[in-house]
Amino acid sequence: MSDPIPWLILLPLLWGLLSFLLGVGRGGRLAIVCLVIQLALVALLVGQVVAEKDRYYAVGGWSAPLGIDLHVDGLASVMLLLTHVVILPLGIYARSYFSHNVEGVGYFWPMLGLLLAALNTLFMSADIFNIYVTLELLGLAAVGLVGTAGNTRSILAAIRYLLVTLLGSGVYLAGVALIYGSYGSVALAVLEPLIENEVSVAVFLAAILMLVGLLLKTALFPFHFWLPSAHGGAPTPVSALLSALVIKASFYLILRMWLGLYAPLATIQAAQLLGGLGAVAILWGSIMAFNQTRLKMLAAYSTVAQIGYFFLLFPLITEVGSEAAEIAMQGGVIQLVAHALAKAAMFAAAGVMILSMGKDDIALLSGISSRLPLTLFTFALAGVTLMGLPPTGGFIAKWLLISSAVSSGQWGWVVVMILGGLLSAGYVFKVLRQALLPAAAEMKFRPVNPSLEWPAFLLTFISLSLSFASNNVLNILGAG
Amino acid sequence: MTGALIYACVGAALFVCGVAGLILLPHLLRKILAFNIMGSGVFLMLVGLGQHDNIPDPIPQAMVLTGIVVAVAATALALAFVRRLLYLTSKAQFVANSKSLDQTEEKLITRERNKEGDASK
Amino acid sequence: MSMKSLLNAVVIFFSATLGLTLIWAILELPVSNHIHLSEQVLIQLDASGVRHPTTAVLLNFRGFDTLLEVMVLLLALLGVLDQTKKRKPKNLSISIRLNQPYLQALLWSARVLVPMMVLVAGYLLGVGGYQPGGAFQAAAVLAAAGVLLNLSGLLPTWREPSWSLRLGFIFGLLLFLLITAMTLFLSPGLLLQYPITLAGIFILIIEAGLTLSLGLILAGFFLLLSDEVNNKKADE
Amino acid sequence: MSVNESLLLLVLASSLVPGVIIFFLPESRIRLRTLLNLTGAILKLLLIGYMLWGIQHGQIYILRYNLLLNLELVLKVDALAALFATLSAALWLLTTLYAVGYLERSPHRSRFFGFFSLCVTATVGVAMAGNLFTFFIFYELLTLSTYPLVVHRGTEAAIRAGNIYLIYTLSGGAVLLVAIIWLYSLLGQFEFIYGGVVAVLDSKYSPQLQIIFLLLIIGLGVKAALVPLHGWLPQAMVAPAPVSALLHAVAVVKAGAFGIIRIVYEVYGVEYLQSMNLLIPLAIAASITIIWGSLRALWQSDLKRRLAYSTVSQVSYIILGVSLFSPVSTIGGIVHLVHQGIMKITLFFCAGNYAETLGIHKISEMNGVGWRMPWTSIAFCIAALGMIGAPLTAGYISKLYLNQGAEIADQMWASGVLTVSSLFNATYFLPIMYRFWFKTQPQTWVQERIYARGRWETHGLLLIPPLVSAAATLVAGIFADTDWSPLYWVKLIVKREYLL
Repeated sequence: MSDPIPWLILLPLLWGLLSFLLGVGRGGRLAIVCLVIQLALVALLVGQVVAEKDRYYAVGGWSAPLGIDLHVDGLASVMLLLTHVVILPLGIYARSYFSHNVEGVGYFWPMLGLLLAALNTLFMSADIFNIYVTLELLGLAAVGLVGTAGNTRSILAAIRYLLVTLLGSGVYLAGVALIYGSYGSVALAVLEPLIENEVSVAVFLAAILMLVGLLLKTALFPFHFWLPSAHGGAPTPVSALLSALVIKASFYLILRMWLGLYAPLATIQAAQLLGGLGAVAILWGSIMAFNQTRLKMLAAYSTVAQIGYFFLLFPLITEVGSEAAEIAMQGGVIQLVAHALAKAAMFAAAGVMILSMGKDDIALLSGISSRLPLTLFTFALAGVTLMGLPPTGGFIAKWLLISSAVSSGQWGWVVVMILGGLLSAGYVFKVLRQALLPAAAEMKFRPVNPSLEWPAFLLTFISLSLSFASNNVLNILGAG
Repeated sequence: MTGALIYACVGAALFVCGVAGLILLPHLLRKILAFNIMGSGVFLMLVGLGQHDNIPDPIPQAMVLTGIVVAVAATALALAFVRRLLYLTSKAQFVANSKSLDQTEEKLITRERNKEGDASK
Repeated sequence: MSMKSLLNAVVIFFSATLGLTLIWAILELPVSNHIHLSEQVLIQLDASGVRHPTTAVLLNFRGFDTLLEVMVLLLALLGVLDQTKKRKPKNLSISIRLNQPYLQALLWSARVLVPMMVLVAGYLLGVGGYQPGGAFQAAAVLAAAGVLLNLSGLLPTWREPSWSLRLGFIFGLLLFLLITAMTLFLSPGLLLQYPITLAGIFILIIEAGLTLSLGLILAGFFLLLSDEVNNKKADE
Repeated sequence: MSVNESLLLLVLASSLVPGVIIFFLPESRIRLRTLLNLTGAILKLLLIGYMLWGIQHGQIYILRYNLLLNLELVLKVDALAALFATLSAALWLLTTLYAVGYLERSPHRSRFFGFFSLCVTATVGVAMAGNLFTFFIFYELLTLSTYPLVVHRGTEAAIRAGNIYLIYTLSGGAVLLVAIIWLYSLLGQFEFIYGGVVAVLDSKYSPQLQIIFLLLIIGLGVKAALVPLHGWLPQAMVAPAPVSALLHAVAVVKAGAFGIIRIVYEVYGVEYLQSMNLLIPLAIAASITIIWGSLRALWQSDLKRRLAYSTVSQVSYIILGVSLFSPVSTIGGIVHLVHQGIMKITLFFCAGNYAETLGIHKISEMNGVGWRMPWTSIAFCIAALGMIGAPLTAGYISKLYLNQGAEIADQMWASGVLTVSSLFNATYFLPIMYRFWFKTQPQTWVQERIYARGRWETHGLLLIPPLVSAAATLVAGIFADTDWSPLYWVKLIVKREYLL
């Protein structure tokens, strides 16, 4: 009863169902109340993890391998906390956004509830088949949300996204089948000790299949093709949600399996390959972002580039000294957190500006600096986080990552990270520059409700405070 | 090689056929069918691989049941999208360039406006 | 064009390689260091509340998967609803026209078959405890009955679902969820841990609720997307 | 948190808080905005003044915040920090007054003053940073908060200048970041200490340390406008006059120079650099910059651009001073940090006055302007003479010490560089002065403003700041020997830096 773990799964499902009962577009207030409760639950859970190390939870009382285990360690705690910290302001934002009634809200709230349940379960699950189910739940919720706008662009994006996510989970499931065939279990706790350096073809293949499936969902170059249309074409609160959190879920799984289940197979070559793809993603995403004329597409391509940045983590944690690996891990996690907050804020701010301009066009931004100073400030600060400049969490992450790369002598990745930061400055300043220009005479800005501006600002504010509280995040991370 | 492994091998073959079809076939309905073939292949693999000692293993069977339900759900969602797309663009394929997309969008908006105008009369 | 055929070739090559490797891997599979879960299932079967091992896995040992899986179905329904909401009725050129004698045959078979299908569904639900069957199978049959009724024009296509229909959609899911939540308050207090004495009855309640709701949802996939069947006069 | 610790935060907050509030003020709240600005500026000056007094009386101002396990934010006010902070704070006050008058009728004032305050916060942060990590944070903050000021006018030229500014400073920042992280990975955590910290490392690290030093100088050299990294500075002159005055004559370029001082004396240690033969290359780079900047200044027809190239040249005096390995030249270099700031800001104020009052930007348009705007022109002439190094001005003191230092260090070529540069200075300033007073006024000026016909030659708020700073130029020169002059303070610093 007093344990927060089951409630983190049941509560979002419950309010999801209830808001469906309430009808189309309803349920926002219920959702926000429940999100507050969930945030408290997560805080409680994180407190427990910090106090008493990892938490295991045997669902149904049948522990692995018969039943399904949940496992909350430091990394999972950070992700859970991050999810709820991001989603609460976004929820408030979404309520206000949909009240402006620009794009159909549809069944946004029920889908959000189910999506959140999927995320929470995914972060905690220690069972690769259960993870498959959460991946499907997450994927379908995300696709459904993308489709709520209902115009051609978003339907096309949704179909493409759906097919990719199904392909991804299908391939993942094939890997699960091979693992079950090899070991007769799908529980991580059972499997981890069984996988050794020398594995059978089946297990090796399973690792590759699961990795590819998750990479498809994470949209690492060259699997990124579906992302810009899906993230750029969805209603703004959905874009923010997808870029900030949904992408992170599959990345989290890759990281988790890299460090845990498949650690014996995680060779330096594989790490270099992932890092190399990440480097290409940074380059390609940044250039494409720079060439966009629409604000949301720019932010979406920026996500492509930032995903590349995450994958630079792998060469830094594989077969290097334990100290360098630990620093890199810390940097990588802060990078995840900072990016989630910043990207959510960036999309939210972009949404406010688009509402005010009436059209998604960067060229129309001139003069917005005096109309929406707070929103522009939000956007700018989010951009600074992406560039990895002080005083943001992005900077702390970059500092740690570069420190680790320097101390393990991987200078190539140092150069990539530095270039990545500079390239992101290119597209962020493209927007800021336009916004600082004097307004065109014929431009009319529509007034915007402050309840849209403030949640977006809150997200960047949290991201800013993160740079001063990174120690706390790392404490949680280290608790596992 | 036990009999159960034949199912797994056939499953593997179906799986790769599905994957290739999902990537290569242009028509969306075919893509959806390919996805279902892929799914069936995986389910066969799961059941076939689970049956090591020729005793039916209930765990993969339950998993496959779960998987089938998920596949049904995904198929339904995909079909709903495709029908919507068919209504919007009269095509069940991806539209390649975004310019033509904008044009169809505008056409659609005028069409809906005209309809509303008709209705109000 | 050559680009495209190149892509085709590459994809086919990769798929073929993957297929062959998969088959190779399957044939090479070691039989050792294998955990025999099916034995554990049989050992614990008595504590599960049902007698059929697959049902035990589905609703007890791995009941958590099932809880999430029915939510996947609901999600698909939400997506479908979102897409039909914006659809103007009768905007598709496809329409089903039936000649009078065939229509009569369809109507007749629907009237005869649907009650039988409902019976079969009830049977499947009941036997789930000890032999193949259960909520999903029953729900599929129920949904098929709905599709048949719709095709024969006896049941109208669903538009924006009413409050009661929405309740029907989620009734079983909500029931499942509430029972799950209830387990947290019962004696062992773990999520989805049924007290041994109550496990059987809990599972039956859940299955019954799911049969109804999943039947509605599955039928909804068809009934929400289908066009109005014009069965009054074929020549109209 | 002790009183001294909170003082440090207060110093930062005194410009940060007004800045943030100002962002959200509507354009029309002129009085409140001015009040906030002036309160902040005066408060900051008072706080720093109090700390100056405290340092002389042996108080220690240091604040540490543990950001990560091995990463501390350190704010520290030592004698050197106090010098730069005082300069920034005093000139901020002057420039704020000036800017209030200058921007009286222009749009986006809230944005302007908001970022202006942020810049000052960043500059003071640079001054007070107690380790390289903290230094870097404020250094980059300075880059970010000056960008909107550079593009403030929103014209084609401003946008282009902004792009160039960003490319230069962000790349420089990136190089600096790599160098700092590298240094951290060798040394662990460290703070600025008199005499430097790297000497503790084994000699096998010397090649690495040499590369790091090069990277550090490149990174800082962008802002300090070392040739060939100076390209952004003349471009950035499209910004409004107060921006050019404070930021490009004082804050930004000095942040670079100040960083180099910290690196040379308190990270590497001047003895260590000398033993590694790293000082001479730095001195040569500075000399090339001095000559090149002066040369280019000769060819500029636009007054502000000529001043910009003059800045390029003059900032490297500081670097030359610190790289000559003699306490006396160090005194000359560091005191020039202050003197050049005062003199250059005067010149920019005056250039702004001409542009704002009479609409003249080109030197060729300035015939007889001395009789039309006598006060502005007198201020200009005092500062220009100071730049040349005429006796009784602050510039004389700097050059005196630099020359002596070069002699003591037995680097007579440096003294030659200074002489050549002074000659160039004279060549590009004296003709302007000649034009001011000995050419006849034109019938009409390019674009004369209404208030130019008032009681004063121009807006009162535009006139006071240059007069004050021109007076300061004289005072710092004439009373250099008293124990409240910048020179006295710098001698105190140098005594500590050389561990004398």
